Amino acid sequence: MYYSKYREVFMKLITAIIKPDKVEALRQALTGVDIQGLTIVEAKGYGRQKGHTELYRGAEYEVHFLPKSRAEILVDSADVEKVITTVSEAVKSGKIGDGKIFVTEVQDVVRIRTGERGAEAIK
Amino acid sequence: MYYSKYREVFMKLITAIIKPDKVEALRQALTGVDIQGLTIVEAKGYGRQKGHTELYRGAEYEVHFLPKSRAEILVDSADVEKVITTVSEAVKSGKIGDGKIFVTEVQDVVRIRTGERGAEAIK
Amino acid sequence: MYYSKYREVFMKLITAIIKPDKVEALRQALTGVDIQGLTIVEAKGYGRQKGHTELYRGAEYEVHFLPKSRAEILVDSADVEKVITTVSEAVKSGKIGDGKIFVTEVQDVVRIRTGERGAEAIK
Amino acid sequence: MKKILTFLIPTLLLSGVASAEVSAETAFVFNTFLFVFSGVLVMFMALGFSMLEAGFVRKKNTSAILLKNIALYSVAGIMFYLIGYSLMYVDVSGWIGSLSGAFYDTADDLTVATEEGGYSLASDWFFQMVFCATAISIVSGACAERIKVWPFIIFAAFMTGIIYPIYGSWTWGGGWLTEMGFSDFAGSTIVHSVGGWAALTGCLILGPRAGKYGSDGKITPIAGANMPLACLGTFILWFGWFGFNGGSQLALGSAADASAMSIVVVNTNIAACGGVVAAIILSQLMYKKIDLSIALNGAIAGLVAITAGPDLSNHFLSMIVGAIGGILCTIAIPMLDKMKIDDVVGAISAHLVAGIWGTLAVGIFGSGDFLVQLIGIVAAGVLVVPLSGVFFYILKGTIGLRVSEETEASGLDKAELTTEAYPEFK
Amino acid sequence: MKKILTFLIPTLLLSGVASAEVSAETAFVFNTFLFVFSGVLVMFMALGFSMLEAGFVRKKNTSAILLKNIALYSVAGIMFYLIGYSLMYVDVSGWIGSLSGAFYDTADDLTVATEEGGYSLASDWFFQMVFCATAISIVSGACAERIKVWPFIIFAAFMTGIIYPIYGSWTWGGGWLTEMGFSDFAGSTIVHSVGGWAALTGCLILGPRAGKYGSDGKITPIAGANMPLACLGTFILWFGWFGFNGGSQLALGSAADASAMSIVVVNTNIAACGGVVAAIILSQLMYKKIDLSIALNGAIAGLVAITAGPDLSNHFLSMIVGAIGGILCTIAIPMLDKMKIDDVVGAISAHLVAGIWGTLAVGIFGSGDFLVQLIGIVAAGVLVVPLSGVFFYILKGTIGLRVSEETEASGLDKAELTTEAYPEFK
Amino acid sequence: MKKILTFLIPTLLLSGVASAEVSAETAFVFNTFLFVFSGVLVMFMALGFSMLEAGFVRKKNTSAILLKNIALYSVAGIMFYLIGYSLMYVDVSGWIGSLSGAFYDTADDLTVATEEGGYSLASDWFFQMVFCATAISIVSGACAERIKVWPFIIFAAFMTGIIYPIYGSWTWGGGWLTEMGFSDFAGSTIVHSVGGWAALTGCLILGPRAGKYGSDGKITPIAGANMPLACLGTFILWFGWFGFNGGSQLALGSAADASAMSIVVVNTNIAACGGVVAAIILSQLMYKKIDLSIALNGAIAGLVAITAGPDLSNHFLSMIVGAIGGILCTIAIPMLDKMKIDDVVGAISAHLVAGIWGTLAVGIFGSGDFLVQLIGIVAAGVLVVPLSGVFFYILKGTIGLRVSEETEASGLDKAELTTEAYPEFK
Ligand SMILES: Nc1ncnc2c1ncn2[C@@H]1O[C@H](COP(=O)(O)OP(=O)(O)O)[C@@H](O)[C@H]1O
Ligand SMILES: Nc1ncnc2c1ncn2[C@@H]1O[C@H](COP(=O)(O)OP(=O)(O)O)[C@@H](O)[C@H]1O
Ligand SMILES: Nc1ncnc2c1ncn2[C@@H]1O[C@H](COP(=O)(O)OP(=O)(O)O)[C@@H](O)[C@H]1O
Repeated sequence: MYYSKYREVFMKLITAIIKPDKVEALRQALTGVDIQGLTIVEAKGYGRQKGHTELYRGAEYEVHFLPKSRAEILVDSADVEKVITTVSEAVKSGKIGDGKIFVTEVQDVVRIRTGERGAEAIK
Repeated sequence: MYYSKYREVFMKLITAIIKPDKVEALRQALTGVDIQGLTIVEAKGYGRQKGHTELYRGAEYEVHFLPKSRAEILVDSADVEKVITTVSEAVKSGKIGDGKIFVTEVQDVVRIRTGERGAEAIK
Repeated sequence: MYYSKYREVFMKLITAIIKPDKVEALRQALTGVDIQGLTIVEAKGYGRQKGHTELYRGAEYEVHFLPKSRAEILVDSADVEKVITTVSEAVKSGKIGDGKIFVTEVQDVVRIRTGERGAEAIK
Repeated sequence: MKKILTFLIPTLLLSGVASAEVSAETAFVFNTFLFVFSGVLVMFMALGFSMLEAGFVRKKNTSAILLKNIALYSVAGIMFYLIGYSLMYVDVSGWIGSLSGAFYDTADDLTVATEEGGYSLASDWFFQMVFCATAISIVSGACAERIKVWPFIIFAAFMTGIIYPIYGSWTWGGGWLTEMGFSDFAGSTIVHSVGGWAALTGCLILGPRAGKYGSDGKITPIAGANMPLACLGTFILWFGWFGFNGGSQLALGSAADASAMSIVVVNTNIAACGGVVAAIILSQLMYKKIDLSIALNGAIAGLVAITAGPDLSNHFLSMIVGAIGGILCTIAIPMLDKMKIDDVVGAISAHLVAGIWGTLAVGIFGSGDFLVQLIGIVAAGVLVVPLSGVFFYILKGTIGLRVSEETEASGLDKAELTTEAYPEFK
Repeated sequence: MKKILTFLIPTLLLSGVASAEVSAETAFVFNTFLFVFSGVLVMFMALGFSMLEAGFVRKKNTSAILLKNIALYSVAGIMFYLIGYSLMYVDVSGWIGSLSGAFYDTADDLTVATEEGGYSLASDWFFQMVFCATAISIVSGACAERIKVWPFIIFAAFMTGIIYPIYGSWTWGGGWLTEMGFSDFAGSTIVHSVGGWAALTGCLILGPRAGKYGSDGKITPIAGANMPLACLGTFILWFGWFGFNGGSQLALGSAADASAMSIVVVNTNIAACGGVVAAIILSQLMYKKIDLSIALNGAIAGLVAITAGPDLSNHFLSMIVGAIGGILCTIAIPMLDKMKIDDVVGAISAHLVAGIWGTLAVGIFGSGDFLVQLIGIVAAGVLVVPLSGVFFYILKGTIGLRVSEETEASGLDKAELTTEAYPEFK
Repeated sequence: MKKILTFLIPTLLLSGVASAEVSAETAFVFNTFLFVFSGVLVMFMALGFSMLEAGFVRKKNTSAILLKNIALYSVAGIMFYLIGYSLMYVDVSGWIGSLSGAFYDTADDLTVATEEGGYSLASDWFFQMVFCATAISIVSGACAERIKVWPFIIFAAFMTGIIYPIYGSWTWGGGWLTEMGFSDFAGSTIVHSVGGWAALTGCLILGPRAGKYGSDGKITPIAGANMPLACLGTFILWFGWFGFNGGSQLALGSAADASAMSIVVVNTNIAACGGVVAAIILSQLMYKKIDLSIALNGAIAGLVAITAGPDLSNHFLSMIVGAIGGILCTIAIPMLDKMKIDDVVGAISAHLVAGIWGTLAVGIFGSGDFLVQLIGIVAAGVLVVPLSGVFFYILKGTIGLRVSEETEASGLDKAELTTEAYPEFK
């Protein structure tokens, strides 16, 4: 059984599924509120925004998935609402497919270089 | 041992590591049980299925990682078992390397477009 | 509604953001401590390590993101500290950008092939 | 470069003085060089096919299609040397040649009289060989992504050693079709339809790629992985076609020949232009968007169409012949899909359909007789389909023809070759 | 290969006996073949441009640029046939030709007298056509990633049917610039600057790509997606340029012509070498690192620069002309960026700037008069900029010229074509 | 195209009348055009090497290898002009030429007598230069992914200005090896082995790429990133080789020459076919799967092997010579790995090993003396290894030869160039 010293949980992981062309806006917005780290992964998403029909050599086919970027931001619990607001504002277009943000609990963080643990590791 | 009787958390994140050629089957199966959203990332996996030995220009080498797809599905807690069953059935071949499903708690979800929060955001 | 006080969780997900050229070292180190599974995704990261300025056709531009690999390891809770240490040692160079490890709670794991659940599924 | 033409002012016609003016040996050099030059261009078409096909398959089957292409060209070079050339051209009885010319001694290379249109036998051999290789190139693309590597290589040996040379002997070898007056300048039928028939046969016997046609009649297109390669291949083919058609003038030893070759080159080019423009406009009309892959096929179809008669005296007509080729090809592509014939690169539409059209066009606009042209076209199908079909079935029944489902899913590169095409590109 | 030269030992000079030694008809064949051979090489440059441009754009616009390239070449082939050639060469009044030579009958192909430098009209037509296509190729690259497909194709028709032929009639057609003594051997101005002026006009009217220039003057470079393709294209252009310049000797029917053509080929090559080396050194000095894309542009700039006078008798001078071309191009690239002129492939720097330099160089080192050269250069700009500008504005005001913001963000391939270039590559 | 051969019926032999029939000036034009045509094909091989090497390296080193290739060709063009050609061909003492021919005046271009096999000096210069560039192309591939860009460029200048010309003067320049009777038609040794020796020396001094050879003797193969590019490069080389070998007939001014060139072309082609087929079969036997990269090397090895004696009168023998080349190459690749010699593209196996074999083969099947051939081969090694070795060490001791560990890990493109090859492809 793993019990972190930091079991009262001071950190959250905020994951945002956004449109790929919003990554740079996201980064700038986060820097603006002093969040200095994130990790991006290319993804493809399926949701209400339903893809579209394409034609190739005369045959119709459906493209179900759309390109998305998946951003992860480790934050201090205190910053969660701030980050949600910042991310939402930075990437929102009001059109379907803007994406989701979800929050999960993080029990510990390690900065590999220094061995720092917990909230220290993301300062 | 999954019996979270704790019900203040209404959402879960189901992550499935599957074979890449099962993505379309997964999407169709989820649509069949009315789950209308998922996010896919290309991955490579290492597990019991041990990769294989290849020859290139006469030299042997081991390929340790195999291509996998990583699917994330945000669901209402009530749907967890249904989704686990649906995913399992859709992607199972019975052969080693079929992959894993794991469940984590989600504390909040935001639909960026509307600002809806919680379970509303994934309806 | 952010607090899960439910603590009988036996598995953890350890996520490590590392430099891409450390993936093979990571795999070998984990095998060495008998952890026989991981999933890798290509990522790009932004943190203290600030990217750099490039010149292309005479124009300067900033590269903000650096290539990273994102490794996920499902472990028994008992193995968390061992894995953190192993991963840290395997990938640490002491230079900025070595990356982060973070730990989250997992409520259930399924091995798709057999239907095994919980800690059994990652044995 | 300064060019002031005294255009269209008729002066002394050359034809009368021509043979007196170019010495026999000079003509020998010209003719020989034409074969070498054109042969080298046509050889380059092997690369054109390789790249076109590598662009149209999925990443996981790319190394396999490249290997098939370099192998087929190599096998063609050897088989046409060992038996093909001789079967096609030496002691042709009307229905087939003999093996008496195999292993010919290059000491005889200069023995063809130079008084009248002499040329080096070796240069001619080279030129004929690269045509033979073209025919089998057509098959590899159509059958891609599912035919096993070794059976394909064996089929290539049979095609270049036996099938192509037999039909060739009926036509260019001087056999019964030539005697009947069949006219196919550079091989719309002899090369392209023959290849196309074999491709069609292969596609039918192999069946479509997994997942392409749903049981409900729904078609799931499988997009080619790399359009720049497909475009590269198409332009290389176009480039090589100047040798294919231009060299088929077979002589450069007089002003009349040089002029005729130039006209062939211009017609070849403008037919391809017509094919491209027609395919672009038609794809826009049919699909509301331009389909690049169809535009590329249109170029090939235009080229194939003009190949039977690039000696038309009217360039405008050549443009029309090419444009109709492009249109037929554009229409044939979805039709084949409806018939569940899965041709990965559009080879049947571009080579067989346009090849038939081009051969008929010689009977309409050119010097050919329509009925004879039709007989020649049918003869190709009647010869090639059963011969290649039986051979494919023999392969199927013995070493197997199609890869396993798992191999198809994971790709031929991993299963049959050691080398993935793009190991680093995710 | 054994080569023992009796080097530099003057023997009998040929010039006296030349015309007596090559028969008129043999010369006709040589001249005609030179046009065909060179024309085929220049045709291949269409592929060079396609690949170069496909390498310099982003993945999402790759199919569109490929389509534009194969379309422009096809349209050029048709328009130059229907009207361009005739406007440029037939009954040139001094300011423009006529349409009387359109649809010429190939029956007249042999009618140009063979006594003096005869050649097949068809071969000449082919050679002239591929030059016309080159001019419009230059435009497609500069305006890439934002110009709509159909308006571009329509502009290509106007450029190859009207703009290029008019300027061509002033020069190679024998019009007023030729009478004044303007000297442009293979078209530094006639092809490359003309294309470059149209490219510049297009870039100005279209405006830069979204995101390239910040309001604060900051430039965000947009890197090309595929350097191997860009390098492939560059080498193909270099290869084709031997036909471009070598063929512009326009005759191969005597030892003097053959020798002159060889000198042209050597100068062409060494100028490109000079352009590359200069661009590499300069980019290293300016940026502390070598810029491959600039080295590739350097090759083109060297080639463009020598094109006006590749008949220089001094190879060393040719190297210098090419090197200066490479330097000017390397300097022009960031300067254009500072002026917010967004040229995706460096076409303006490599074709217009180096083309102007090369044309002037003929007035400095070669046989041309500096002032006349300047007049020719200015005349090109004065003709092409307004003509193409008005036409672009008409397109803009009617069917629109530039894609929408959304299309630009998501890529032209998805919006205007059915085919993504690399559907499987993430 | 209609072809009815009066095959194998000996008629009047030409050789007697040949010189009388082609006028001296016509022969001059033919010879000159052969050099230009072949030289252009060989120039294209620079692209072949670029693409082959770009396919065999990893993505992160792709721009660097492209830059090296365009730079080496440019440097070769300049150095061979400034000193190489003169050292190789002018006033050759037996051991080296002089600098007296540098900066030759093109006014003398026509001065070689036309009575007997005349040709333009410029055309010959061009043809010789592209051979010189080929030799250094071989080095870039072998030493890829770790040699610094600038030291490589400097080495290229030394190789093309000094090393290659010295050995060239011993052989084609008429020096002591030629006098001894050494026979190397188009340069199996003179170009390919010389390049191969320098490549071997470079690989030994540089050491292998990081991670390739484990301390436990385990080899970790490093797969090339892009097989279509490797295949493209191979086919372009094959295409260019028709100029390499065909042009090395050095004359086209008679029927005998044209015939001989044709035979060379056929032998060149069939040797490559043999090399491919042998490599495919052998890789299947050795590894249970076909290795595409080895098949591609097999084509090159077959071509290199036939290069010393492509004038064999027996095509079958040529096929065997090529096949043995392919086999030796296939065996040499893993052997070099066992010796921890890390040759990124297989250049040593394909150029040095097959080059030695081909040169010996002339002593076995052809006109050469086995012992003399051996002396020539050894002489190449004895000259090139120390000369290039010393020069590499000087570079190593001064500006450094190998990139740092970090640069090697992150890729040369980022460290030494501004341009990544595929910035958008993850
Ligand atoms: N239930 C879900 N689980 C995981 N990812 C989802 C889910 N629903 C949506 N997504 C992700 O969010 C993206 C946007 O969602 P979508 O429903 O299309 O638009 P919106 O968020 O504007 O309602 C999807 O493409 C997908 O990547
Ligand atoms: N402990 C683990 N942590 C993270 N991912 C794992 C773990 N074990 C397996 N995986 C992922 O699941 C995939 C399949 O697992 P594997 O053990 O090969 O087969 P199976 O699930 O059938 O037993 C692996 O390739 C890897 O991506
Ligand atoms: N707050 C964060 N949230 C998510 N990922 C982060 C965060 N901070 C850093 N990272 C990831 O870790 C990588 C390394 O972090 P960085 O701050 O550059 O160096 P270090 O971990 O050595 O301090 C980053 O490139 C990024 O991918």
